[in-house]
Amino acid sequence: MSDATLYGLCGAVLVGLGLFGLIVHPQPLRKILAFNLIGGGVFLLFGVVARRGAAAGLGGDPVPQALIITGLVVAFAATALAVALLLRLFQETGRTTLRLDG
Amino acid sequence: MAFDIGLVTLVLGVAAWTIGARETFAAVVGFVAYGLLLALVWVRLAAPDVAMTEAALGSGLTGGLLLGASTRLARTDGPAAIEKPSAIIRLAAAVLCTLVSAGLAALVLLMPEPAPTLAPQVAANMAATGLGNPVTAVLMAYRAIDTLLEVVVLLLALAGMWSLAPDRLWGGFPGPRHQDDPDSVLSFIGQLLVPVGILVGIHIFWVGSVAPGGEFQGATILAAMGILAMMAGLVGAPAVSGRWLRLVLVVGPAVFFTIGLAGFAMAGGFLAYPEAHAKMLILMIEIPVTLSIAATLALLVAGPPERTTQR
Amino acid sequence: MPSSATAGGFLLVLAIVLPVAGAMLSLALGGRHAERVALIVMPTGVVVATAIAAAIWRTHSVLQYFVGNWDPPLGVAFRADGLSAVMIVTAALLICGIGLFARTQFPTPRGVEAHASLAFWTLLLAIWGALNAVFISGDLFNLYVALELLTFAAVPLVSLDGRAETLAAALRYLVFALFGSILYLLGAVLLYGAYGTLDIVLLSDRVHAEPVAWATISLMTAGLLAKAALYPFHLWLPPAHAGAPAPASALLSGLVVKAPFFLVVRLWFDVMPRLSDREAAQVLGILGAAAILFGSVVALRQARLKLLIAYSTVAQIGYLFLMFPLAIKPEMGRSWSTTAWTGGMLQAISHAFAKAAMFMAAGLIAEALGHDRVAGLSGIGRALPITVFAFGLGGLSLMGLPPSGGFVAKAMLLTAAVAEGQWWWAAVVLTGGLLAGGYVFLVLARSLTDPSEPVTLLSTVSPIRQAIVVALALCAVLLGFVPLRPLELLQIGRPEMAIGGLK
Amino acid sequence: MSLALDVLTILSVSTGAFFFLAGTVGLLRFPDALSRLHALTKADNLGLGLVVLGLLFQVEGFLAALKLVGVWLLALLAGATVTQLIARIARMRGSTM
Repeated sequence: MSDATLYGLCGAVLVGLGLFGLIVHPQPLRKILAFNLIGGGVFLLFGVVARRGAAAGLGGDPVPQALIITGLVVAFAATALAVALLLRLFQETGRTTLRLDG
Repeated sequence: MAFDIGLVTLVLGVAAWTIGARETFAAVVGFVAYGLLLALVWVRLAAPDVAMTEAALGSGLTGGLLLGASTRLARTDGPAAIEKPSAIIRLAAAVLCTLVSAGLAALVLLMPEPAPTLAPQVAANMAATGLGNPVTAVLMAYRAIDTLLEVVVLLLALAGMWSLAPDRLWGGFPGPRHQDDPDSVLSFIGQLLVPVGILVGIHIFWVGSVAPGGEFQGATILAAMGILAMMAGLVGAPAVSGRWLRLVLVVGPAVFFTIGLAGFAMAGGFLAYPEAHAKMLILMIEIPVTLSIAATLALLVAGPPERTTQR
Repeated sequence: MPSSATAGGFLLVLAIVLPVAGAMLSLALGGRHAERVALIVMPTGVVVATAIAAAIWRTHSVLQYFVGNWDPPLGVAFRADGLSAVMIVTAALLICGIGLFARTQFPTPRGVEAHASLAFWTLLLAIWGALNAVFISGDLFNLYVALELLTFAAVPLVSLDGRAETLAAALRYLVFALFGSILYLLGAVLLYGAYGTLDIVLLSDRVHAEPVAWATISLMTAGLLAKAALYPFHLWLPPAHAGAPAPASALLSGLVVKAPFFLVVRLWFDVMPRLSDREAAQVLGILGAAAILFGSVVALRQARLKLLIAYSTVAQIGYLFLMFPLAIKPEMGRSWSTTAWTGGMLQAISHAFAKAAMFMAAGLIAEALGHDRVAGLSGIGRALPITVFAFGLGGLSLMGLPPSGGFVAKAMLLTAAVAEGQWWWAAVVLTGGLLAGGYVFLVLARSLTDPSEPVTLLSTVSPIRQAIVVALALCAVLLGFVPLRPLELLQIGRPEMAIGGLK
Repeated sequence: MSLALDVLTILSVSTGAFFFLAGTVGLLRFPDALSRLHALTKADNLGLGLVVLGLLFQVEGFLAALKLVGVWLLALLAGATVTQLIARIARMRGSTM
């Protein structure tokens, strides 16, 4: 098994772990955290794709690497917006629940 | 290989801790460590540009943002625990997620050999961009439209965040007040570190055309310095309705659009650069874009306006 | 599809650059200028949209543009087929209508900057740019960025008034949308890993029926369904769409949820036509049917008008997904496939107009009465006859009664279902129509009853705003009269669909 | 010559790693916040210093060496500041954390 494959398997597990957190944690902040964890796993899988594509004297395929950077920035923007919404909700209600009845 | 196995074990362990930790604050600390370990993974995967972005943005700024939120929300940990789903749901979720991981793992093992790659095409066209860093060439030339839209995405996230402020606070200053005790250690380190950090940020940006680095990594460091300066009370957060602030935020995308449209006249296409001037044009875009991204990132961490007076 | 950029391709660049640059300019100038920028961009955008449709209609081929002159797979291609053109024109018309309607609701007082106004005008233009990008981008990662742009512009619209329940609705919407994005991205990553490109046309040549392709289409479809609020991912939609200010509701319900649906269509019919098989399509159809029945029944039981309309959106989204089991690989040949496909797309367009009109009519009623309780609507039909008339016209399309775009759309789905021997979908279409009739008549009947005490309106309702609502509702009706030529436009660049359907 | 440098590097980095280990053990075993911080910062600063020293034998060029030393100095500065901040909070709360 190559190094890249090892990290690919790591990415696969990370996605599952994050998904579990997203489903079972009721607190929105933990959901945001889990979302970032999944993001890490997905980007890692993309990184493995890049590494496997090493050619032409480059250590990895630069296209996925560039897309990962774009993805990281977008994920940060998403996190920032979600956190701001959550904090505003907390300011208004003193609670952070997302349940429809609550 | 032994190192890689150890690293993977650590990453997975920290990730499991992040999900399993009882307190949100502890989970966030775990997440920061997770990001730093991932940065190491990126180095192992021969992606230094990504490693820098992950360390600065994925772990650093995101971590700071979440740490701030978790301390503000610390009181909600207790009530939320009551809402925890039942054991059956948790078991079902565990089964589902195991299946997802297993499926993805199978796909990883099934990936085609030899792997498809665009690396030769990227390398073959590098001369036309005048750049030495292939990742920057993808971001600024081949797929510049992604980068342009992404800068807009960041700004819109900021506009959306600001729109959360109640009307009475509009035009006010983001984030809570920070004390400005001139003798405090934070103020000291701010004065010492901010100039150094700004230099490092500019350096990382500047080498991006030939070596690992670039506008996103540089801008993140600049943003971190801005946040540090605000936390240390060296500078106040700017009012969200300030004309200069708006100008700084928009100058990056504005120049990007302008040079992109000028491409119609110069090189016969949107976001096309004439070969002789490609490097200079890309730099002309990158400088204001770095400035705009840095300001946007810092303000995204600072949050929506929360007070109408600076002090 | 052509292998190089086509004349007129620059129009596609303009379709994205114009609104996005407008949004940036609004944010930079702020204050009163935000609205002015929007008012300049709106007519210009309509001209660009019309020019794109005309260019495609004239040449009978796909418009294509390679950004930066870099060919795919290295670069990103913009492509507009007939379907893109129809969606772009729909978006342009609706955005203008919504923008004009919103002028009195989001005014900018002289001197001070009102945050809701600045946000609304900036986000309106950003949503427009993002929608156009979704409709024409030919690269799956570029589409991801466009989808995120759309999400970040749409979510804050929900909570513009800052009330606690809208903040919660916006946060729930964001969590669902982000979950959807990450699944979509995961699919894109796996596709690149397997085939080395993210370009839609190149992928359609390279994708084979193999595990990775099955996994990606499932992941991406699931992610997009979460964003499109198809049952059972609909939980976020009603509070978000009902809680937003009326023009924002119109925008969200009419256009924003259509973008992920559009991408599902792209994915199933253009990226992986060889893969989409009948059994998988049945699943989408079943979810659609569940959405129709569930959404309609719950809508009947709503006490508030805006929530009723929002649940009706849940139901109407269901119709969009009925086209999948009917249009994919029909045993009876390609003509029924085309009928079902056209019916599905026509449903998307006519629902956009009808629902936007209904949400804005509900907004006018709520402004005039100070509430939107269905039980308290007595006499509003006499006080605001034009508004209630517009609401009824929109309802016509939802029920699928002639004359309306909704009627033609549902009739096409019905015909295809019967002709292909899949009569159960026909039963769902008919039941859904009856239920829609139920909730629309519930509102109309209540507004036409004589009130126990005379209705006092809190404010006068501007005739211009009423006219805009009627105009949009009329668009939905008119779609039922002029189907032939525009429907031909829908088919441009689409021979592979029919062929793919036969393989 | 290069063998001698390699030996120096191995010695230095190994000692550095030992200090990291000692610091981590201290973090886990010491009873209260202040002594934990004490163990952590002392050992880690020294550990990082030794690792940097070890790597200095391997670098080519003055600039790279300068960068390495810069890393150490910045880490020292950040470590000292954070320690100070945590210690202050610990004192204010009067808790053992």
